Amino acid sequence: MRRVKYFPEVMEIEAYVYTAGPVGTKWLEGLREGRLMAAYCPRCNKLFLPPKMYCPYCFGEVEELRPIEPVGVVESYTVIERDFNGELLKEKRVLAFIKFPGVEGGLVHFLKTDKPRIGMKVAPKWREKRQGLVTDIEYFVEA
Amino acid sequence: MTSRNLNFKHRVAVVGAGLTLFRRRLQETPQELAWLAAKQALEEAGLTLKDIDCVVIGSAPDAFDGVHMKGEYLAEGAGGIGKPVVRVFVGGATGVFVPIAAWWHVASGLCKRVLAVAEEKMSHAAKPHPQYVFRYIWDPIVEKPLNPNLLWIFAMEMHRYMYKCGVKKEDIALVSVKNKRNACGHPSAQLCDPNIKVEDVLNSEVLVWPVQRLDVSPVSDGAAAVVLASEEEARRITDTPVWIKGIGWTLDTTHWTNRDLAFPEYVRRAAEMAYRMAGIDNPRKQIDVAEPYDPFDYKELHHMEGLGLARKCEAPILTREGVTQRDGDLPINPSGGLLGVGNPIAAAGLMKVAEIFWQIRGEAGARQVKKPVYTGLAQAWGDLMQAGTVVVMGI
Amino acid sequence: MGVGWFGFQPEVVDFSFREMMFKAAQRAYQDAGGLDPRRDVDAFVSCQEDFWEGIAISDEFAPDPVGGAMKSVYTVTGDGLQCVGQAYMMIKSGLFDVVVVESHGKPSDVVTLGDVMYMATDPITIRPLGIENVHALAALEARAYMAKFGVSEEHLEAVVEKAHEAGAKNPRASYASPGRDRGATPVVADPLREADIAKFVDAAVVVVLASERVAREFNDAPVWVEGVWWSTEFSSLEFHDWSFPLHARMAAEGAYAQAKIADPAKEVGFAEVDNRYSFKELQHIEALKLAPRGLAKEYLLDGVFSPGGKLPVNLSGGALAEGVPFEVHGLARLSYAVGVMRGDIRAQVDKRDVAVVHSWRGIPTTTSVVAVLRV
Amino acid sequence: MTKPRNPRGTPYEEAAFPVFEFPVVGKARYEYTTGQALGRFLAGLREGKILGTVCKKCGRVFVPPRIYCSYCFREVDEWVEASHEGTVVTVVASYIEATRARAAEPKIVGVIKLDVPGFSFDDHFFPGLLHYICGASDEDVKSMKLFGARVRARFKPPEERKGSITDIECFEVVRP
Repeated sequence: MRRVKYFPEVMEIEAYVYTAGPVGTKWLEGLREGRLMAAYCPRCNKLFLPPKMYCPYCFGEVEELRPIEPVGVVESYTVIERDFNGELLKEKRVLAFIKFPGVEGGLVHFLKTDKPRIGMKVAPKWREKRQGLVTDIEYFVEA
Repeated sequence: MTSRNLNFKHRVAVVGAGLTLFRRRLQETPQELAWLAAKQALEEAGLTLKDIDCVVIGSAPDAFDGVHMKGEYLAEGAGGIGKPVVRVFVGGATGVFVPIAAWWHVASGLCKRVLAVAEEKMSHAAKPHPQYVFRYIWDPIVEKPLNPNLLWIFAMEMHRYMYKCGVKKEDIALVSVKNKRNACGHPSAQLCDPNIKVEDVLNSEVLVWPVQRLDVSPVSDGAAAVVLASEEEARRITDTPVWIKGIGWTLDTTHWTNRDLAFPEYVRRAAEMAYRMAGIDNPRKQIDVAEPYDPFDYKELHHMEGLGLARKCEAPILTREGVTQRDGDLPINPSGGLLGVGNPIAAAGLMKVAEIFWQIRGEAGARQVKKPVYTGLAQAWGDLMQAGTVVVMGI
Repeated sequence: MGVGWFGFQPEVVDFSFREMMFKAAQRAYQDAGGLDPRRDVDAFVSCQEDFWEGIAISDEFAPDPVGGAMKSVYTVTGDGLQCVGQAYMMIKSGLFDVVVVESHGKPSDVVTLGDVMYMATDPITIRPLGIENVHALAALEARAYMAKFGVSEEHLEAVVEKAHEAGAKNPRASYASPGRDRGATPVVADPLREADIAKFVDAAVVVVLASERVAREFNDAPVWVEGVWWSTEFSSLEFHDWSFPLHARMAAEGAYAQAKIADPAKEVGFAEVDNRYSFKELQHIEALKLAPRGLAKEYLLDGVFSPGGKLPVNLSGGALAEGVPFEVHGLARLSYAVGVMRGDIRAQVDKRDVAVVHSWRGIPTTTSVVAVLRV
Repeated sequence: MTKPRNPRGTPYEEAAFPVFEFPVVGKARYEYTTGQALGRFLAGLREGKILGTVCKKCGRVFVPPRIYCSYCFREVDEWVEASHEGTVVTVVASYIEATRARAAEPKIVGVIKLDVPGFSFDDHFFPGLLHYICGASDEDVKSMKLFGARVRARFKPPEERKGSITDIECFEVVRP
């Protein structure tokens, strides 16, 4: 009698629906309008990204978002050549962590450039059709 | 564990508790729900996050919130920023396990003030329905291919209990009625119904006989938090600390199709452990108020018997006689329980601990039980009907 | 008091995860001096994550294979060393004498591992980007660290080379291939090449911890946990320090304080640290204060961390040679260190009495655990 | 003063604001290693047998089988073939699907305590399986008539079996 060695299964539902919370929702609405904002904590007098309804530095409540200059600085980047399974990507993709002057935190996003470098100034390339997601910014380009 | 040294280094107290609303859908992110509860607990204790040494998180399956490594994700909202954070997990029993784990954080002397937070956001698993997620709790090889619904196992346990004890659905429905009415005094409650009657439960949609819709607690989003402190710290923080007197938990075998479901032996063992530590030998007399886990109405009865608050098959009788009402001799689930306040899984368990805390401090307002409260108990249950967690608290 | 392991093969075909747990537990109880878990153990802790298992509420399956049915068993969703931390507290509380720590991982059962790992990222700020390879997030850390501290690919090469050399002497290091040429492996997400990224492995490890009183009853040569601490920096990667693992530093400071170690670089004999990415070994060496910040690269080239060096790091080869068995990783580091300290494993190290072990939970977490062991 | 004071949260019914919908179809796929015990159990089903393991120390029989005794913490001693017949220990009637949608017809499911020649079992520990019960109605569930009923496994024809618990179609009532 040969043992049955494997049993296939999927752990899935159709879809998760995530909400962004009161502050995050306002932030996403800003993106939809093509505006980049950061959360503002009045106690710490700090702006931070990504926004949350609490301040990660003093744990107090955060309600306000303030527009920021949409020009960031590349703090680190990588050129992705292969996917998780080791297959070559059709097109190399540049992923970066982008900081904004005077703002704590930052954004992880794609860059469109052949010559990424740390310290490079970048600005968002907005999509025509926006729906209130971080991908309303298609990628960042050199500013 | 009879030979154990029960003179612990540090007595442990609860000094603050906080809750969010419990609702079918909340807009806040899981991190933000955890923050809302944590913030309220800290404020009640008069502390800030700086005062907290360690954080303990409790949350049930990652598959609800839809975040893998949910403990890592929640840490920030739960106050785990540059701090030791651990997430403990015993399925549905997690909520009451959170203060158990927090207890040894303090009792070991390694942490002085601990923030314990439980969160669940079931609404994320929106399509097709959060209940679908429960499909993945079954044995993936010998059970899941039968395409089960979670309610099956509970219906099987309920039916076995009814069969062995000769309990009628009418008697079980009384629990649902009591808890949904009790919930009207709870500011977080999702399902308060001051006018609900036994007939409403008996006429509600039949899901998996003998379980009908009003026999079951709802799908909920929510969070809860408590602050624990060592004796020295607790005395500094408040004049009315509530002591954790006993902790206990047990996991029965995974193979639930191999054992009798009529009596929750695992709850009995868990309770024995907690009672031994708390010096309780007659729980029916020594426990003034209890919050046994009630995701289903029969479960309250089942757990009362497991906890030794009623003899086997006696809980339905006590319920019928009104003993378990808020003004009764043994108030059970004065908060409104999961059936009334809602069931964001881990958060619901910790809500019960918060309720006992407030009952002992006399701060439950409209929900305050009539008899004086010196000692209370919270209990939760989970996994494949195999986990029991118990905390005994007192002044 | 006792350690047992099973697996450490890229794919354990013949045994289910439960059977692997059982086998590891049997060995651990034997190793602890013939412990009967049904009688002698007060509590059991299992370290695992639902999505690794493909089972929601996977702690359901924890009790039976380790002898814990109808006993006090629970799960920590964390690295195995975090379970050791919990067991340490439980024993210190005075309520428990013997606590068993278990962790198992069966990555070979997960068909869509990359997708599962990606599900740990933030659903609002990162998930919608659809990043093709989660290792890219580690690559961001790698570049930030390398740029800040002047670490070059030559240093990463040295880490990889050392791991495979050391791993060649470790029978459970399935991936050890001495002489592996890092430069010949393809770039995955620069600066990380294939050889910089540890592969996954199936394994189970069970560790028995006991209070001093009981440990001496069962075992004449126990290894003592002198300190264990863990720390989470931020949940959101955006807030954390991309260039240095502060979480590992905080965890190390806590563990050293408990163990009363003032100068780790002098007092620690050898270390087993997380190197699931080559650059992480250097970072973690510095975070654990075994080298000043930014200098691990030089010490490395000087041979300080090599087998037979002044302060050998990852005599086992670490995750690069053994693979990452999910949350078992920390216990893999611990069990190897215990083997070396007891002399069961012959390794090139002079000072075997004090060891430090470390684990990180991998991308996208900012959680580390550090334990100090002494004989 | 009623605690909790002003618990917070922002309830909503329909998401009318930006949300992120993340399809998870196919994203978490697994190939479970069945292992020694269940591997052989499934192979047995394919051949029309219900197999279990025996711990001689305590005399327990495990169906579904495992290679260890959950109670004595030792390896089991031998394999045993359970009878196709057993007794219903608990039973329910499901009117809903796993998705929570209403089912077209109620499904009867229960736990079956299996007979194993040469062994006898009490109510506290027994070899048992979860499965469908056929040849009974939801009324038989409600009247509790099915408790204690004798049932027999109805296997699929050999060519349709694939080494799964579903190789048994259901347990058919043979004597109420």
